[in-house]
This record gives sequence, structure tokens and C-alpha cells, in this order.
Amino acid sequence: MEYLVSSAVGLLTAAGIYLILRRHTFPVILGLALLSYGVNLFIFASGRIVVGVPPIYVTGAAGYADPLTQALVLTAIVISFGMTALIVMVALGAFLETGHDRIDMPDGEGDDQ
Amino acid sequence: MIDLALSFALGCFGLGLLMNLFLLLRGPGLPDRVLAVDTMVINIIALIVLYGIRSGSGINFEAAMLFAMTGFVSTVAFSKFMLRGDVIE
Amino acid sequence: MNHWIIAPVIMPAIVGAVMVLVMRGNLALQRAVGVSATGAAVAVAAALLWSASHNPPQVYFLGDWPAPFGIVLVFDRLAALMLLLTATLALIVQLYATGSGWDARGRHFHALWQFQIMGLNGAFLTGDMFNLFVFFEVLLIASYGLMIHAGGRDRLRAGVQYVAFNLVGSTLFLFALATLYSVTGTLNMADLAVKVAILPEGDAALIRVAAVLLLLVFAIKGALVPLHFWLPGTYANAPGPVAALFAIMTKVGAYAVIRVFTLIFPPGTLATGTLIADLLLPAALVTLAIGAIGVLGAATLARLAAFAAIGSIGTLFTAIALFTPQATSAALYYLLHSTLATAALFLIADLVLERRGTGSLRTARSPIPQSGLIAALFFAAAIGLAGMPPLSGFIGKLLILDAARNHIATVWPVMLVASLFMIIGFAIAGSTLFWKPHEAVGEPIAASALPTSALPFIATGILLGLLAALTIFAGPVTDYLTATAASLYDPAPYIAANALAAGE
Amino acid sequence: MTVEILISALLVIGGTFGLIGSFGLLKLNDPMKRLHAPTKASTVGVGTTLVASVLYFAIFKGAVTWQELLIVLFLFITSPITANFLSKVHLHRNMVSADLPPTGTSRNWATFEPDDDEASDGQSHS
Amino acid sequence: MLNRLFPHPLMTLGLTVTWLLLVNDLKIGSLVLGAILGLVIPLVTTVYWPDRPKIRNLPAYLGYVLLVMWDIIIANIAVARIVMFMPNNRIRSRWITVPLDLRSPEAITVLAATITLTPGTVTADMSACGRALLIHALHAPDPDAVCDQIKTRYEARLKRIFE
Amino acid sequence: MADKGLRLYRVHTPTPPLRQNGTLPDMSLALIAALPFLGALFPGLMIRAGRDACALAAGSVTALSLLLLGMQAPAVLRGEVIQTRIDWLPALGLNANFMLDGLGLMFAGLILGIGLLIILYARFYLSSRDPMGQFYTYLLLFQGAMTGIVLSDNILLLLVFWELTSLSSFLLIGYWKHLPEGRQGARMALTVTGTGGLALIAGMLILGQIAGSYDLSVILTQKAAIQSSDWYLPALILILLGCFTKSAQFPFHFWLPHAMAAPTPVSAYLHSATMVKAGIFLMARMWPVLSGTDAWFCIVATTGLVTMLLGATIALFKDDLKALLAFSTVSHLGLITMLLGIGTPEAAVVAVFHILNHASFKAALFMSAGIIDHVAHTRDIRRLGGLRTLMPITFAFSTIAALSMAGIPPLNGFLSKEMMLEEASQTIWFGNPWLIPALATLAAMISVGYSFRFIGQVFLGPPRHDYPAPPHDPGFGLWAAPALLAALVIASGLMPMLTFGWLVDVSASAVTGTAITVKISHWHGFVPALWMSLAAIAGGLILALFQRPLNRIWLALPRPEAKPIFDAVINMIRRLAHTLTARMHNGSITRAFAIGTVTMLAAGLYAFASGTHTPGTRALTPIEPVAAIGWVMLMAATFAVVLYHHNRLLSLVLVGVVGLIVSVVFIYLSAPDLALTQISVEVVTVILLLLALNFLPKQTPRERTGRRLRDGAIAGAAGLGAAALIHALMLRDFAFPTVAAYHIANAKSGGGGTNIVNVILVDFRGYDTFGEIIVLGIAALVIYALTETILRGGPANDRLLNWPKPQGRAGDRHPMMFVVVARLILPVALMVGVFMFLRGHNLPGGGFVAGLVAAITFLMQYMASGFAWAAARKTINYHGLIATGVLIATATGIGAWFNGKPFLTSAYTYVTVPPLETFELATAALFDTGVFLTVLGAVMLALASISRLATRAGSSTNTRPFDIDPDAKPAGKS
Ligand code: NA
Ligand code: NA
Repeated sequence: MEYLVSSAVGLLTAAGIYLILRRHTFPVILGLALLSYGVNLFIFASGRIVVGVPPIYVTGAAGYADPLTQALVLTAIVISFGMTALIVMVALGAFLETGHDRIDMPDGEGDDQ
Repeated sequence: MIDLALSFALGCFGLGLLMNLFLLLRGPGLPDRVLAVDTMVINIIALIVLYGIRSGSGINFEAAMLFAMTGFVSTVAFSKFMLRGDVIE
Repeated sequence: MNHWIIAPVIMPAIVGAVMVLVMRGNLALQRAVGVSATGAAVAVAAALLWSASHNPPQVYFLGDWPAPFGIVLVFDRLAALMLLLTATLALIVQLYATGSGWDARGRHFHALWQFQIMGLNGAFLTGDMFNLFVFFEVLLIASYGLMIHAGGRDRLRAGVQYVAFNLVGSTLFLFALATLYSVTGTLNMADLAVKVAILPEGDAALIRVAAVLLLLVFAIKGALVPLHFWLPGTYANAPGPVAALFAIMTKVGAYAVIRVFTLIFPPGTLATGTLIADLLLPAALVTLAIGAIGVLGAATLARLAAFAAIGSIGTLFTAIALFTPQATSAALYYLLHSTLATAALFLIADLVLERRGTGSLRTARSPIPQSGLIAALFFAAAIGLAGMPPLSGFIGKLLILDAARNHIATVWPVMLVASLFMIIGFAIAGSTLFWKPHEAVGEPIAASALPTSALPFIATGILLGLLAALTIFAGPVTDYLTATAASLYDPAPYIAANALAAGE
Repeated sequence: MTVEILISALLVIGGTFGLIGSFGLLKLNDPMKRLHAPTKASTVGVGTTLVASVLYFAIFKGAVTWQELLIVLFLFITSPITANFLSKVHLHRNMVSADLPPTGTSRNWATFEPDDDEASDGQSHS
Repeated sequence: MLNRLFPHPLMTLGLTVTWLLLVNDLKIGSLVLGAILGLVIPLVTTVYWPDRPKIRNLPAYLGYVLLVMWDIIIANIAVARIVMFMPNNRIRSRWITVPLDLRSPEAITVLAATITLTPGTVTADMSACGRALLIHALHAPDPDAVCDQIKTRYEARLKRIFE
Repeated sequence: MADKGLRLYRVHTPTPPLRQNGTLPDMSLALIAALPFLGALFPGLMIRAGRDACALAAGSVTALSLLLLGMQAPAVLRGEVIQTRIDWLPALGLNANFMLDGLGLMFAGLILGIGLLIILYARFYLSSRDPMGQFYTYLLLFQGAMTGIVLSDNILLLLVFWELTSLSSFLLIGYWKHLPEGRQGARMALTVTGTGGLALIAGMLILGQIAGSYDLSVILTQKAAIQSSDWYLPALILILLGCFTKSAQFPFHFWLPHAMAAPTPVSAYLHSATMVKAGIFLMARMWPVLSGTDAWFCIVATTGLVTMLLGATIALFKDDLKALLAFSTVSHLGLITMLLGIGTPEAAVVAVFHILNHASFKAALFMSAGIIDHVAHTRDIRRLGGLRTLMPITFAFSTIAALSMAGIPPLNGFLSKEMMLEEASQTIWFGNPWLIPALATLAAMISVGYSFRFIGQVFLGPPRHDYPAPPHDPGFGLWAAPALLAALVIASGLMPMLTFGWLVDVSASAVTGTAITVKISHWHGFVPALWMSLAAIAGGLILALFQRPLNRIWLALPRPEAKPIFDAVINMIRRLAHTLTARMHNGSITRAFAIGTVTMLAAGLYAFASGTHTPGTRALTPIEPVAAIGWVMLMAATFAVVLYHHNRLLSLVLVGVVGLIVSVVFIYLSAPDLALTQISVEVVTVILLLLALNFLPKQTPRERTGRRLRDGAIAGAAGLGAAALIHALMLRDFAFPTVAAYHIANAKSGGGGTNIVNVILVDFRGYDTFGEIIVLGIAALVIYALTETILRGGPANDRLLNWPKPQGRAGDRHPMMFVVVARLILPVALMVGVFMFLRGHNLPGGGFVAGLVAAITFLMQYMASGFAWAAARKTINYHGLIATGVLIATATGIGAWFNGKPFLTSAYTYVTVPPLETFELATAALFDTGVFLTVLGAVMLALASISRLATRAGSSTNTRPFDIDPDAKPAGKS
């Protein structure tokens, strides 16, 4: 399992980064989403992988998946959801202002007014 | 016997998932791919239930319910987008 | 248990929520309530500062769970200092925003302002690494809202970049935290301090990765080269008062570096050794150089201000990277100074831009209304940022140089030459903006078109006055800071206050 | 034993139908044909499996779990809508009105009706 | 009085049952809570369902449900055979127009859903006036028979139930 | 040493007595320096009261300062050193410590005395259009800074004042804002002196660290320690850089003439009498500890000599009166520098004496040049001449001052020049006994030349008739100050001992650190200096007479012009800076991401590689076939996202699949809460993105292959890094027992719930959740605010208004079947939401998931019947939901206070109300209600806001739930 999880984290991260390196906002946003899947799995796995244990408290359970990392992932999911919603809207606003959705601003300086 | 049947069913739905994946990647049309995803959700629900039987716990059934609901909503949303562009109009 | 410790977090949260609930449509009420609330935050922070200077670190056990199992707030001298700085800056800049009418150019300005304060305060108070992440996000998302307040092409485009970059930063933070937890099994800072110190040798490499990733996260927040690219566009395009408030945002990174790398990974730790300082010092010096070069080469006022901010960050992190009590004390002094000075510069830049229409430093324009007054303010802010006397920048610079006496060959030349570049850059900018109007082209801007409020000038004046006060009262201030720095390098009371419980 | 056989049979049937549904997706060569496979076979496949689960828990675990019924109900209610939407997409993207039989009414098939922003009761708000 | 208390009796009942299915027990507490929710939720959601139809003939409705369930099983066997054993080039797909006598949106929807769930047919579209359904039949050598079966087997029954 | 100087008597008193009055610090010294600063406020405030009031205020302040200084003078003259110590920043050693000794007294007197005269002069010099308040403010600031320098007993304090002089002189030089020369001159002066100032900071800090104190009175006792330190030479060079730039020594002399764009009172004050002498002062101040080494002699004496010669030569050929005087100043400063550099006490005494003399005659000359400029409207020597008769008064005092500058007896300039020549004649430069005497004589000769030229070409000769304005003597106010100075020139020339002798005594004593009594006389016999002096006067006369032909040669010679070089250098640096900055910060966030990623990788790799790592020993978890299938799907879908990312809709579908599979992974790994949250968040995100994609381009353009490969490499490396890291982590045991064990053990007993994750979320770490819902709330508020902003007007709004009518859309906006089913699902799904909420504490679910389920349910309704229709059915106040949610959560937390517990302390109890079963009541549920409301409100507000954009873009809103009406008359189109 560990190999599967770590390779999945790796590919999600790589794909996320690759898309983040694109020059348009839409793929960048998708890249951020993939990256956040990657990191969520990463956090989850950082509590170590267990299979077939009860997800809730029962007496005499053999063990549990680390509940703390789960809680952390939950928080991370929620926050990244809010962030994604926000960047989508900002990107849309920028697109409506300019008529294109390139993420780079060609103007380093001088014409930024 | 049930275990055997369970494994069989698991295998079927698992194989089904791989077939869905193939259609998802092959297409050719977007509706096909959306259909593949929709079917994928159904197969996943089946897998969740089968695992529930195997582990003797129905704790994930609500998750399955939510999968069904969200799968439906996203299929409709994608379709609506392809039809109209605006999902909520 | 002292419930006042959490007041800086929940007070703005309540005020922000109430604003959204019942005064959405009433700007006047929002202004009154917002300013009063921030004023109250200043009062609370001042009282807390007094408390901190007379008490050892105090811990607030949220949910009444013992550390390290629940989340704790740890209130000490450093936290108190940051709280007071935040509240003061927020209040002054809020006055500016109100007086200049910026707050009326979009919705929810004052609510976002409160949430911004809440996020900052939460980050300064927390004694839990993951909670630090959460409050980073709170302060970031509020800052996104403020950054794009009032909209506009460039602002939104820069906003996308700002948000995107910080989202990557947040992801990195999560990677770092997971690594940290995965090695030590805890998130409480005091507990981490204890555990990292006694970590088995074989875990060193992984904990070093965690430490470095954290450093990078904070470097993004602090805009350290080469992770600073988000700053120029953001600061140059943010609304003036927001850019001014953002002066504290980079300091969150600085705060976090100071906190984490004196408490959890102090220089003497076996696992990390001098790793952090080795990476931080060169980065800080390069940041300083790039800031100074940017000031010298700036073609617009906004960029000038942004690079001045970068330069001040470089200076600040240079001091931090020395990781000695003396240097940290100097760093804290410079932190106070540079926050106020950067904010003042952004407010003044806004005053100019609102009147001049363009921030170009290449072309002359018609004289602007209130030119003399604004020129004087600009001159003062420039003095502050370039580190010239009589304002506190000079003292800060001397403190840092003095603390860096073992780095004369590296720190000194960079700092001094950077100062020179900034002096020249500011001189050119100031003389172009305020001395060149006679050969100018373009329509003069009618004074009547501007808001008549004196508040913007008063607010800017107060900021500069604070720089002067920081100079005059440098003695008492450094006394406090010296004690603060000393407490940072002797974390035992901090850890003891957490009353760490044994497992299970 | 009988129930065990029953449950096993349901599971086998469910798995088989599920697989057939997914297989049909690949085998059938036209988008409209493909639509038939999952809306029927998969729905029944998963439905049968769920019924097996209800029985299993009721009999072997002594705990009746009814949520499966809700899931089945939900899938049965929604799959015609899914099919409807995907058909409309197919009609919209790949076909023209002339390919279809007439409606036998005065109006065309809804998908091919001209954009009704102004035509119907819509009010443009701008 | 009873009407005022239970403005949507069928729905309240349905929701209460749903609640019991969800919580998976039959305790009094669950029943009470389920009933409360069954009362409140229709009140909250009724605005989204104006002109809620009345089911006039509940036994007929239940009979219809059983009929359709049976047909679904049969349909699936049929479709499975086509999918598994019939070469693509021999599958004779057709578009079929089914003129409607039903007028209630709910009834039409039930009919359309039935068509999709039963033998080899999918409801693909509806005429813009709502008087005809467009059906795609997977393998229908005799399209008229399909149309007739729909009209007689399902539509007639639905007309009795809803109208 | 003593036998060399005929005029020098040395009295050895090892340490001058310090005077500190009583226990209270004597504030008077601080007050002398502070008064001008305080006074700087007045002119600005008084300007409304008139120019006289303004000048009077400035003058009074200066006079008061001078008076205070005078009151201290007797003690200083007695040989005491007065000190004032005020602690300012003891931690650094920066304290407001002042001291007044002879040197300080002389300089302070010079600064304040000439300052007073300048204030008088400026009152009449400045035109009515000039903002006089500003002028006096700047002038007083400068005066205070100068006074501070000479009174400081703390070198850090001295640095403060030093930099202040640079700043205030910047303001004064640029005072005439309309003159580009003023602007450029001010910048040049600031740049050069600023550079020196920074070097000085470094030098002084090093010096202080060698000496162990930043107090001058301590440092001055540390000669041995300082001169034997390894850091002596760097410190010396840095300090001298500061001095040379300030005092315009070669090669930094070029800024001074350009600073002459300032109004003449400024030139007279700053550039002859005071500021340029700050460097001289500092060399004199540090003379006891820095001088006497070879390095000192080589650098200082040589620089002084070169400057003296060069300055004089240039002055000879300048046609602008002020430029002539400026270079003459450069030359005289060189002279003084050379004297200090020689390093003997005798030379130092002469230096001190010449400082006084030069200040007196040069200030008078500057004022004179100002008067001529003022009345004749030109300072060009070529356009002047014959003013002797037209301006007799000006002629008189100008000539006296000029003759003193030339060193003509019996004026004071003569006295110090002779003494200088005498010292020069005894100085051996690198074994060469005649080089310095010869060059000094040559410089003196040129000095005579330009002085005579000044007199001859300005005043002598016949009056002309082509002056730009008719010259005449100015009013008394304008000539009073220079005349007074001219009188001083004569007086000190005739009676040097009476006028300056006592001052030279004490200040020379201070410089050399030994008590000195000088004797100044006009005749010393036939010493070499006499011959040198005579040669200089004769040669100078010839130079003056043949200036015009020499000028032609001068003009023909190639001379490097400092200003263009300086400008070119500065411009080049600026352009370089600009280019570098612009190239680096070109607005490409993409590149920033690439750089950032590489940085993270490199830093992480370095950190790992430089630490010890023992691989983990945990057993691998076996792989089940289903897991393998999930893995294949996840990998394939992720890869497909990248592969198909140009097709945005498809890539969105694929991202949805990735999210779906991640949710399943969570279920598989026993984390159902995560799965619930992930899948519900997923669908809302997808819908948001679809709403946005409706406006955005549907395709992403392809990028260059090279770029893609580069990005692929970076991304691949990052992926490998993340994978390797998590793999290394998963395979080892925790170094310590984790805190999660406590959560597991206490969830039920302490938190009252069996869903450990939920108990962590609402209890153990409820504070995180508190922050998290605020994040969500803010996100929605920002989205709403931005929508409002866009719709308020501007390009975005215009774009929406002109949005092209979509082509090729399908008909049937709200398919009837979907509407009917959505209506049916709504109540059931809401019930599911409530269920998820209620069971969350014990089973997977909770407020967050419930909120999302409710939101999705409403969303479905909106998708089915349109936003407008659904919203018209029921107006839900989304803002209110968010705020109420946050407030409920906060109030729940605060509620614990009343129980004497900290924020967010939970409480739960089991309640039995017959006939119901026992159930649990927990504050956590209340908190979760806050979560629920916030989530619901936030999601709905966000979606509602974005939907409004489509409405603005011309989407119509419907008043009926669906467009098909089967019940309508079948009469064709409606
Ligand atoms: Na479906
Ligand atoms: Na929760």
C-alpha cells in the first residue's frame, strides 16, 4: 500500500505543479486542486497507513487510522475549498476586466498604471 | 459461499471500474466520458456496499448515499454546461 | 485563566460577523464600529503588553484540554508586542482608509479589516503549529479580499497572482506540518521544542526537511528572495491603505521564523544545527540587495514603495538570521520600525497617486494639491526607510550593524551599500515627484475633486510620529525588546507554562 | 443455508449485471446505444447488490440497515434524468432535427427549439 | 384541523419513514424526531413545489410500482443479452415518437422515467410543448409495438393514478 | 618636535579636568544643539506673521544658542571639558552625550556666529516669492545638526547629526525647486556625502568596537589599542571616506561646485563656513587617536595636497563667481586637510587657525558674490568689471576678504598661509624634502592668482554699460554681514592673539590632546616661509595678469568634467538597476512558481542530504486488488488531466474523477469523514468552476515544447520529492507516542462522541474549526464583494453587458423531468443533511458535511429551475447565515467562560425525557450548528454571486419553474 500511496502523492504533486506552471489561470486552478489532493493524501499518510480498522471509536478495536491527521486533512480540505472558490472568482474577474486569462502580467514596471 | 460470491461481485465491479476508466480516457465524445464517470460512481457505490458486507459494517453507507447524490449533481451539471453553458440560469 | 488572552482573536471575529449581519448597508455605522473596535483592540493589546512585561509566558488552554493534546494560546512578550503593533497599525491605517474614502469603493471593507486583524492576532498568539496554519489562512483570505477591494484590471490580475502564489505556499505549509507531525507525533510548539531536542539521530534528516520547508513557507510570507516575486505586483496594485496594512503581513513571516527557529529549532539543536541560519542569512542579504536595487531602479512610485518594503524585509531577516539575543532584539526593533515606516510610505504613495494620477517617476506632472505637505511626509518616510536619522530606521540599522559585528565582511557592506542605493533612489523619486512640477505637462488636478478629510494626513502623520517616538524612546523600547529576545533564547518558561502532560 | 444461497445469488447477479453495464459501455458503438447499458444494467446491478446487503445485515448481523434501500431508490429516481440529460447532449452536439422522427405536434423537440431567452417568458435583466 | 397540522400528509409520512430508514432504528425518540422533521421540511420546501399533485389512487400507484419493478428485471435481462451477444451491426436502434395524453408534469416524468428503466428504451427528449416524448430504442425491429406498449401498459395506468 | 616651531609653547597637563555639575546632568550642551531643532518649528509657523518675524525668530534662536555657548566659554578657556550625559539607548551605546572642549567651542562658535550673520543676510537676499519659512526651517535644522556634530561626545550620536547635515543640506541645495541644477546638485551632494556617511558609520562602529565604547571621551584615550588593532586601517579608510566626501577632498571634490546652485546664503554657510568643515572637524577630532601613523600621513596629507592644488587651479579658470569661490574653498579645505595630515601638533595648530580665517573671509566673499548676483543679475566674471565705482561698499569689503584669501599681509589669511608654508617646508614626503614645499608654494601662488583675478575682473577697470541690470550697493541689511566679517578679517589680521589666539589655543589643545599656547605674529624673520610667500604673491600677480591667455590653454586641455561622468555613472547604475529589477520582476508568476519549486526542492534536498537518516522499519501494508484498481484509476485520471488540460471542460471532468477516487481512497483507508467532506466539496467546486468556465475560453493554448519539457522536469522532480518524503515517513515509526493516542482514548469519555475525528474537530481542535469556518465565510464575502464591484461598472461590467449572445445553445433551459425529480429529492436530501448533522458526533458526518449537503440540495433546485425562480420563492439571507453561524460558534465558545472554563470548552449531558430514550445534549452540537450555518451560507452566497454575472451578461431569468407547459393549449408557439 505504501508504494501506491507515495506514488499517488508524487504524481498528484507533479501533475499539480506542472499545471501550476501553465500560463493561464484555468489550468493553474486545476493544478492547485490536484496539488491539494496530493497534500491531503500526504497529510493523511503522515499518520501512517492502516487498512480495515474501524473508523469510529469502538471498545476493543485493534487500532484506528490516525484521527488527528484526518482532522487536519478535513480542515485542509475546507480551507482549500474556500480558497479555490475565491481564486476562481478573482480569476474570472480578471478575465472579465482584460478579456484574456493569462496569468502572467507582461508589465514588469513602467506601464503599471 | 457468500465470501466467494462477494469476491466475485467485487471482481466484477472492480473490472467494471477499469472499463469505465478506459471509456473515460478513450471517449471519444465528452458525453461518453461523463457517462463513464456516472457509471463509475454507481460501481463505486456497489464496491462500498460490498466492502460493507465483507467488513460487517454499514458505516460507509451514508458515504455511498452522498456519492450517489453528488454523482448525479455533477453529471447534470456537466450536461447542463454542454447544453446551455450556464449551469444555473 | 486570563480570558483576555483570547480577546484579540474573538473580538474582531464578533465585530466582523455583526457587521456582516446587521450593518451591511450602512457604511457610516461600519466605520464607527470598525474604528471603535480597532481602538478597543489597541487598548486591549496595550494592557496585554503591560501584563506580558510583568509576567512569565501565560498559556490559554482552549477547550480546557491539556497541552499538547488540545490547542493552546501562548501569550508572551513577543506575542504581546506583535498584537500591539498590529492593532496600532490597523487603527491608523483604518483611519486613513476611512478618511480617503477607500473603504467606500467596494463592499465589506471593514468586516474584512476585522477578520484580517483576527487572523493576524491568532497567528501571533497560537502555540500550535497547525493552528498557525489555520490562522495564516484566515489572515491570507482576508488579505485577498482587501487586496482586490475596489477591483480594477491590474488589481485583479495581481490579485490572481497573489492568491495563487500563497495557495502554493499554504500547500507547502501543509507538507511541512505533516512531515513535522509524522516524525514527532505532536503539533504543540512547546512539545515540539522538547521532542525535537531529544530526537533520535536517525530522524535528523527528515526533521531537517520539515524545518527547511517551514522556513520556506515563512519566507514566502515574508517575501524573501527567491520567494518574493508575489510582493511587487501585490503591493503596487493593492489599494493604498491595504498595502499599508500589508506591511504587517510580511512581518508574520518574520514572527514565525523568530518563534519557530528560536523555540523548536533553536541554533544549538543537534538535529538542525546552523542549517536555518546558513540558508537564511544569504537569502536575507540578497533580498536586501534586490530591494535596494529595486528602489534605485524604480520607475513608478508604487514599485519604489514595494521594493523599499522588500529591502526592509531583507534587513529584518538579516538580523533574524544572526540568531543571537542581541541580534534578535535588534530585529524586533527594526520590525517595529519597518512596519510603521513601510505603511507610512504606502499611505503617502497613495496620497500622491490619488492626486497625481500617475506614479511615474520618469515624467513630470503638474503640481499636486497639498504638494508641500505631502513632500514633507514623503521625505520623512523616505528617511525612515532609507535608515537615515533622525527616525528609527537609523537606530535600527545601527543596532543590526552592531549585532552583526562578527559578519563585518558580509552583512555590513550589503547593508550600507543598500542604504546608499535607497537614499539615492528616494532622492531621485522625491525630487521628481515634488520638485519638478514646473516643467510639467498635463492638467493639474483640482483639489476640489479630492476628499476633503484631514484624516489621511493625520493618519500618515501619526505613523511618522510613531517613528519619531520609537527613536526618542529607543531606550525603553529596546529594554523591552532585549528582555523579549532573552526570553526567546531561554524557552524553559515558555515550555513550562504549557504544563505538558504525559501521553494517553 | 437458503438465505446464504439467496444472498450469494443476488451478489453474483448484481456483479454480473454491473459488469455487463460497464462492458456495454465499451462494446456498443454509438453514444445513444451506450446510454442504455449503464442506466439499466448498472442500476440493477447495484440495486441487487444493495438488496443482498440488506438481507445480509438483517440475517447475519441482526442489524437491519435500511440505508441501502434509500440508495437504490435514489439511483432509480435519478438514472432516467441522467439518461435524459446525456441524450439531450448527444442530440445537441451530434444530431440535427431532421435526423429524428417528427414530434407529431406543432413544436419541435425541446432540445432543438431555438434559444428561448426572448421567446418564452424570460425577462432580460441587465 | 388535521389538514392544518399535516398540510402534506403523504410527504410527512414518507419523510418520517425515510428518517427511520436513515437512523436505522424504531425507537420512540427517532419516531418523534422523524415526525417533527417530516412536518417541518415540507413546510420549508413547499414553495419550491407549487401545484403539488395529488395521488388519487394509492393502490393503483403501488400496483404500478410493482409492475415497473418486474419490467425492469425483464428489461435488464433483455438488454444484457443484446449487450453480450448481439454484434453491433445487428443491433437495430431506432428513434420513436410517443405522443402523450398525460398533462401533469409529475405524471409525464414518471412515465419518462419508466420508459428509461424498462426494456431497451431511453427517454431522450420531449417536444417543446410537452405533448410528445422522444424515445431511443436500443433494439426495436418493430417501433410501433414499442410505442403501443408504452401507451397501454404505462401511460393509461398513470392517467388513472394522477388525473 | 618643540624645537621646530618658534611660535609654539607646549604645556603638559595630561588630562584636562572634566566638569560635571552636581548630580543632575547639565543639560546646557544638549540645549545648545537642541535649540536650533526646536527653533526650526518657528519659521514655518511664523511665516504668516511676516518675513521679518520669521527671520527674527530664526535669529533669536541662534542668538540664544550662541549665548548659551558663550556662557560655557570661560570654563572651556580655563581648560575644562564640559560634558552632558543623557542616556538614550544604552543597550547600543548610543547616548545623548555631549562634550564641549576647545575644538567644539571654536566650531560651535563658528557655526552659530556665521549662522546668525547668514540669517540676517538671507532675510534681505531672498525674494518675496521664495518661501522663507521653509528656508529658515531647513537652515536651522542644518545649524542644529552641525552644532550637534561638534558637540557630540558619542560617535553614534555624531553619526546621527552627520547624516542630518546631509539631509538638511539636500533640502537647502534643492531649495529653488524650479532649477534643474538645484535638483541635480542636491542629489549629487546627497549621493556623495551619503556614500561617505555610510562609510563613516562602518568606520565609527569598528572604531567603537576596538575601543569598547562609542563615547569619544573614552575612544580618545585608546590610541594604542586603536592603532595596534588589525581593524585600524579599515576603520581609518572608512572614516576618512566620510571626512573626504563631506569636505570635498579629491576625488570627491566635484559635488561642491554643483551644490552652488543653492541660494547664496546656503553656499556661504554650508559650502564655505560650516558643512564642508565637518570632515575637517572630524579629522581634527579623531586626530589624537588616528594620526601619527604612516597610513594617516600618506592618505591625508597627500589627499590634502592634491586637493589644494587641483582646487586652486580650477578656481583660476572659473568664470562663475560662485564656482570660483567654490573651487577656492576646495583648495583651502585641501590645505587644512594637508596640515592635519602632516600629523605634527604644529601643523594641527595651523590647521585650526586657518579654519577660522578661511571661514571669515570666504563667507564674506560668498555673500559678496551673492550681492553682485542680486543687483547685477549675473555672476559671470566676463560680464562684470568696473564695479569699484558703482558699488564702493561692496568693493571695499570684498577686496579685503579677497586679499586675505590671497594671503596678503597683514590680513588673517596671510598669517595662516605663512604658517602653513612654514610647516610645509619642514615636511618630507616619501623621502623627498622639496616636493611638498614646492607644491604648497605653487598652490599658494595660484590662490593669489585667482584672488587677484576676482578683484581685478569684477571691480577694477572701467564701468561697463552692458550689465544685465544696473549694479549698485545694496541696502544695509544685505551688506552688514559681509562687512562685519571683513572687519573681523582685518581685526584678526592685525591683532591675531587678541582676536583668535585664545580660541586657537584651546582648540589646538583639544585637537592635539595636549595643552598648547600659540604665539602668532607677522614677522618671523627670514624663514623659508617668507620666501615662499613672496614667490607666491609675485607669481600670483603674473597669473592674474595672464589669466586670459592661460585660460585659452586651459580650455584647450582635455579636462574630465565631473558632472557628466557622475551623471553617466549614476544613470548607468540606475539603468542597470532598472533593467535588473524589471527583468527579474517581469510580472511572470509562472516563472516565480518555477523558481519557487526549484528552491523548495533544492533546499529540501540539501536539508535531507546534510542530516542523518536511518531508514524506517515498519512492515509494508499488503496491497489488495481493489486498492490496485483504485491506484490505476487515480494515476490514470491524474495523468489524463495533464494530458488533456487544453480541453478545459474535459480536464474539469477528469479532476472531478480524481477527487472522486481520492474520496474512495479515504473510505478504503478508514476515513469516512474525509470521504464525505471531499466528495461534497468536490461537486460544489466543479459547479463553481463550470460557472466560471461559462465565461472563460474553453481551450488553453498549447505552449512551446521546450517549456513543457522544462516544466515537466521541474514538476517531475517535485513529485519525486514529495513521494520520497512521504515514503520515508510512512515506513518509520513515530519517534514518540503521538498525541492522537490521547484523542482516541478521550474522545468518548472526555468529548462525549465516538467519532474521534469529529470530536477532534469540534472539541480537541475546535479552535481550528472556528478559524476554518471563518475562512469559508470570508471567501464568500470576498466573492460577493468582488461581484458587486464588477457589476458596479467598469470594463468588466461593459464586457458583460456586451457579452455576445451565445450561439448554438440547446433549447429547454429547465428540462421538466429534472425539475420534477429535483422537487422530489429536495425534502429527502434535506433530511439526509439533518441526519448527517445529528449523527456527526458519533458517526461520520457533522456540521460541515451537513451544510454542504443542504447547499448541494438547494443547488440542485437552482440548477433545475434557475436561480431567479428559486430565489424568488424564498429569499434566504446568505450574509445572515454566515454571520449567524460564526456568532453561534463564537457564542458557544464564550459560553464556557460562564462555567469558569476557557473558550470552546465543551460540555455534554445525557437527558431523559419520557417517553423518549435518553439522548445526548452537547455544546459541541451547538458549535456544529454554527459550522453548518456558515458553510451553507458561504456556499450559497458564492454561487449566487457568480450567477449574477451571467444575469448581467444577458441570461434571462425565468418566472416559471420550467419552460414546457403540457397543459397549455396546443396552439403552436406561444
Ligand atoms: Na445515475
Ligand atoms: Na465539523
